[in-house]
Amino acid sequence: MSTTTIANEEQVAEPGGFRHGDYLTCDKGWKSWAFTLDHKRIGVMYMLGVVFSFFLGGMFALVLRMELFTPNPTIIRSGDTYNQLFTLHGAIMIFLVIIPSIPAVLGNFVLPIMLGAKDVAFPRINLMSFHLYVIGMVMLVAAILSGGLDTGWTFYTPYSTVVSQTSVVMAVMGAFVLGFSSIFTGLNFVVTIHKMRPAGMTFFKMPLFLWSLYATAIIQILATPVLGITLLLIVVERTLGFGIFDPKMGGDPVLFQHFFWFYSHPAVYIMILPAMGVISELITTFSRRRIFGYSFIAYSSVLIAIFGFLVWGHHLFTSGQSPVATAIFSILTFSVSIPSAIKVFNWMATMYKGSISLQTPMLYAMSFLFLFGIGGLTGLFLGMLSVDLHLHDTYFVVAHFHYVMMGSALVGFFGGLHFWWPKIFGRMYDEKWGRIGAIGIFVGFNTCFFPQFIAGVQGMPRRYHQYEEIFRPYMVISTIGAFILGIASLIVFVNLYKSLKKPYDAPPNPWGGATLEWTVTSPPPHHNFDEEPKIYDPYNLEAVVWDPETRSYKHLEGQGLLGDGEQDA
Amino acid sequence: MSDTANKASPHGAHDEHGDPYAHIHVSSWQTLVAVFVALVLLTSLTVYVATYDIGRFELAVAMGIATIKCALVMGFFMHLKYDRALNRMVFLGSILFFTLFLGITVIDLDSSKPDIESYRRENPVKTAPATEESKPSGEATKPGDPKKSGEPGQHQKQK
Amino acid sequence: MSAMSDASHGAPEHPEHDPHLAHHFDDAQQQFDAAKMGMWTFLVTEILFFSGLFCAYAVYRSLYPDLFEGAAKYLNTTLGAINTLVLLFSSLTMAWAVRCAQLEQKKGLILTLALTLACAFGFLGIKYAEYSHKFHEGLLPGANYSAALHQGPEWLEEHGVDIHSHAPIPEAVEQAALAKDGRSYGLFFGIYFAMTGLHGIHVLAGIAVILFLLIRAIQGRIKRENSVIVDNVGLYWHLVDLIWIFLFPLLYLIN
Amino acid sequence: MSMLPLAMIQQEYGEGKNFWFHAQASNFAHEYDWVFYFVLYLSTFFFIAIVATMILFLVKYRRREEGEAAPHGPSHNTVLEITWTVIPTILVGFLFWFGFKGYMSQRVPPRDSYEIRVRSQRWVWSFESPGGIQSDVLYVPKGKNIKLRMSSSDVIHSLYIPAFRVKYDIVPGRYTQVWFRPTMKGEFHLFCTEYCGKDHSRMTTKVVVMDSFEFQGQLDKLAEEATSDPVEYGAKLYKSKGCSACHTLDGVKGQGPSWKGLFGMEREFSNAKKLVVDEQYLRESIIQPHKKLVKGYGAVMPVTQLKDRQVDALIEYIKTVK
Repeated sequence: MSTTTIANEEQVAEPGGFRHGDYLTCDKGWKSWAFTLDHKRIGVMYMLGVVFSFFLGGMFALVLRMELFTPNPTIIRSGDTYNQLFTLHGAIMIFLVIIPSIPAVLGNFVLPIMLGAKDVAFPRINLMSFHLYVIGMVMLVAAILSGGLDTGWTFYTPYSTVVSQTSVVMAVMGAFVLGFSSIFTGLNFVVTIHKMRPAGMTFFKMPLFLWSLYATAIIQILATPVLGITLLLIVVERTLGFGIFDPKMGGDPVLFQHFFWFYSHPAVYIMILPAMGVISELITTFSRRRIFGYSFIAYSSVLIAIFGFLVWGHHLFTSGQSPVATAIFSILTFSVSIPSAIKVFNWMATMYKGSISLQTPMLYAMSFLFLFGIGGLTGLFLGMLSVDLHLHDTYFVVAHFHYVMMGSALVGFFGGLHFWWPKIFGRMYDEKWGRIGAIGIFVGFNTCFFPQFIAGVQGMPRRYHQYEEIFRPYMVISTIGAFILGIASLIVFVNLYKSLKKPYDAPPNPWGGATLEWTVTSPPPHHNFDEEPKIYDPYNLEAVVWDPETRSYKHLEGQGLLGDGEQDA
Repeated sequence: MSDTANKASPHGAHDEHGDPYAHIHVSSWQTLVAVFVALVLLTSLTVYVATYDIGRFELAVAMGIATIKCALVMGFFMHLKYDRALNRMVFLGSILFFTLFLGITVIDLDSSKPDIESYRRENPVKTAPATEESKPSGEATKPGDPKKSGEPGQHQKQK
Repeated sequence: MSAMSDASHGAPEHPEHDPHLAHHFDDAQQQFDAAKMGMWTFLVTEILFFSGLFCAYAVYRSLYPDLFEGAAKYLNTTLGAINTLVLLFSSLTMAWAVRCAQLEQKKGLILTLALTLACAFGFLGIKYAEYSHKFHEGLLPGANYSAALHQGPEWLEEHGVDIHSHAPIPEAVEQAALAKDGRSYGLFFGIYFAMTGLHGIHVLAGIAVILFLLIRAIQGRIKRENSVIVDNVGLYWHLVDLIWIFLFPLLYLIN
Repeated sequence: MSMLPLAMIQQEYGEGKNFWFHAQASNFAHEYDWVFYFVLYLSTFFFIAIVATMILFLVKYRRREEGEAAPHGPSHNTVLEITWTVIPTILVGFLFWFGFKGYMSQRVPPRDSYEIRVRSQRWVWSFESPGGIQSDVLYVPKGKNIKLRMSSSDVIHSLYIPAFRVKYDIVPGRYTQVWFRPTMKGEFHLFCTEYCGKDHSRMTTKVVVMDSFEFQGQLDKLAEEATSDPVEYGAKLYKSKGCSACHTLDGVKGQGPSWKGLFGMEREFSNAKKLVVDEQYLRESIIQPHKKLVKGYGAVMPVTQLKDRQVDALIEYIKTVK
């Protein structure tokens, strides 16, 4: 495998119509991006969409936090405006940022290369998935411009169907389209992982990131359609008055909640599972140790995916769900905590006796362990039936899911982004500012959300525009934290953006990863591999050694190969 | 029932002739027609059974027949009988999650029945909800029913 | 995992010039397997898409059995049964079309696809008749359930509804169109229109893809090598049929 | 309902209040807090253990030189894996049991409970004692089992009394219930915790716990109030029944038309018909708000559960708004 650090600049036309060179420069013009079938380019475009949406949703969050600095209305005068802002913050962050973040951005980019395949199984469907994402994003933004949305991202009926005066139909159709985008990504990943693995790359030799993407894809395929039908029913209720969830017609709002959470609880695992996969890669690479308990981590991903389907009812503990169902869901909810704990313990064990380097991605990984620890353990409170009766729909819940969804999933995404950034763009970012950004996010995040746990236990309900004086101290600290978080995010992305100004300077393997994407050039060639890839053991880090000459790691000749290749070596 | 109408083997590795499309399975037309006849007969049966009042087994019988029809279509028309085990698993998996979703939801709402029924009993609706508003004629503003509107609560009767 | 065996073949000398093989696949079998698995996975999403409606149906039928019994009387069982047979026949022709495509019988393929298409239109035609009848009677979903029958004989006469052609007898109309507690049948018709409407949209989509196949078949562009498209469209069409197999007894055959 | 007079509620944060919790003002509070602390200490223990191990490893096994060779170490240990699977499983089993027990005791009200009917609509609470006396503040006698039978006429609301540690959603189309036994005299917050629209955060009121003698006196006072001057009563209802959220008194257009000078005014409806506002029309609009919609307004007004006398009082009051 070539170890050139600078990619081919001259472009030589090939008989097949493809030009030589890396995937960034092989073709020019906006059409070569907008209609590309290359999974890497699709991943990069997804990244732009996700980062744009992250800042959009983040702006809404900062305005909200500013309003909550004082108990009574200040900058947002009307309750309606406040409601629209928190709804849009939630809807954008969930549908446009966290759900596509890791699978569609990092997964799309890395999955085929890690697997040793030339592309995903259905490149056209992959492109369509991205186009649907753009359409969905446009529709959501159109909904914001044409009357907003004030239903909460949960769209609870009958509020969303009979009462709300905002453009619910447009927003719901946007989310519907985004759902299809997510389904197509998942479908592609499942088929790719099943059918495109080269010789030697068996299921149990796959990198754990792929296992987690596989588990995620299963959820995307099985759960998202249910969201689709739920949203369609909202549309027909609003436009044609179907009445399936309208109590006046005999419909039942609790049924809607079952529908909604049958998707939206597993959706939490769509967000967190890929992040866990990223963390597995980060910890093993930066500890330079074979991952501890590979099969336990792999199985725990699949277990989480499956158990994740059985726990949706814990969002309904206080919603009029019957005690029978409530008890079942409580038991099952606790069962999800076991595989999560297994993962955490195995990550710790991987660090044991390692050679740990606290570079930026590893800082994010450690940050993940800390935040996921809090997010996961506070889940125990909410899973306990009696405790949940008091905490449900308070700021405790707000803090809990931010710890899991932002603190864990997004920090996982940031970690992954920094990890694969040199691979994606062929440039190294500034390490010092990278670390400052990571620490800033950690500090800002905890300052913002930890006080909310206390406010919640004290009884502050969520989605409150104005609140009682006693909650003021917590809200003030929280707002300060939100701004630290905002500034830190800005630092992170400015730092990453600045690296793009430089010429290519990233070696193929700057961190010492043993998975296949580190064996190709940075950025990778157009077809991922210039020749038939050699399939390496993703966790045999002893076969990867530092080469001071190229300031890069490389596989020792013929070592750490898998399957058929092993006999050749 | 081996219906391979040409030399292709059901599935698996390339055969000796090196035909790269040897994995394609072809069903015989006799099988297809036989399945169709069975489906028509089962449809008649389910319509016939429905004309009798068999009480609580009605749904079970209808669903039983539908499931058999479903199995026939899947097995032969959709070639699932000859397809890879993986595709069978994919399909069965979807049925499993379908059942979970439906099962738990029904269990829950079924046990909420008393709360819903007592509410409906104590808050009956006097007229069909839409009649006041979506009557095509403009009767709504006709000052002909003053007493009616004086009654407390058209939708929510006072206890 | 059967998938492992096919992946392990590797492809050192795959045929370079097979025009039906995409560049990122090793061989025809891998491409075929991927396409089939992709389609099956897509069908899974379809099944779960419909599962919501089945779930709503099950919940409300168990909550309000009388409402379902009363309302289902307004559906025409004969038309439902005929439509079932039409769809079953179209499934047969579709399955046959797959066989023709695999054996490269061009004429047979065109004929069977055309027959399938005709059945699909027939199904929608009958559905149209059923729908317009219901619109006319005011048997509409949810809040729009104006239940023309409920309006009493004068109203019906005024709007030119021939009450004698429909099931309920005139003196009982007031009660007939409402459930025991005075609530309307709107909920049932909400579910009815949601289920059959969504199914109808799938039939429309089916028509589009079968039409596409038919054009390709006439152009002679369907070969054994790419017959997997016909196979996959067939799988979709059979799923549409399967859903109807369940919808028919659930909606039309309630006693 | 505007913000509550906060000074009156300070008492809640006196006795029994600490860093985490409010006063323990109901029979559930004591046991609830015990369970909460149990999980809190358990989680804190595990959290500290994990973070301490993490920091220890980060320091002890830090990379000492660039390009260090990958160290060799264990990559699996089944005994260890089973240990850290089984121990958490047992622990969460206990947690489930504690939670389930507490939950069941909250869900099943004792037979001798004093039943108060709770009606909720955007964005007001209405409480009705068995004798039919209504109030917008929840008055309850100390030491008695109270059962709230709740319903909603528009969207989902949720009744939450932090000091009692009780909460339950109020779902339109069915009854839901909560029960508790107040153990401390005083005034406590009552929040709506299910998002219900514009004034969700103002859908708050208070619970007043009195001893049974005072409680009886309060009921008598409320009964008397209801039979006083209708205009005064109407003005009170205007605030307490939530009319004020949409209808202003100063001519400014809200979600509904202003009441200023309404009586005797000519209105144009969405179907282009016109009518002069009289008592007949007002009564109809209050009871069936969607029957005639004034041009330019949506069908947003909730159907209320007012009694005849209350409707009369409101009409009398509207007549006086000039």
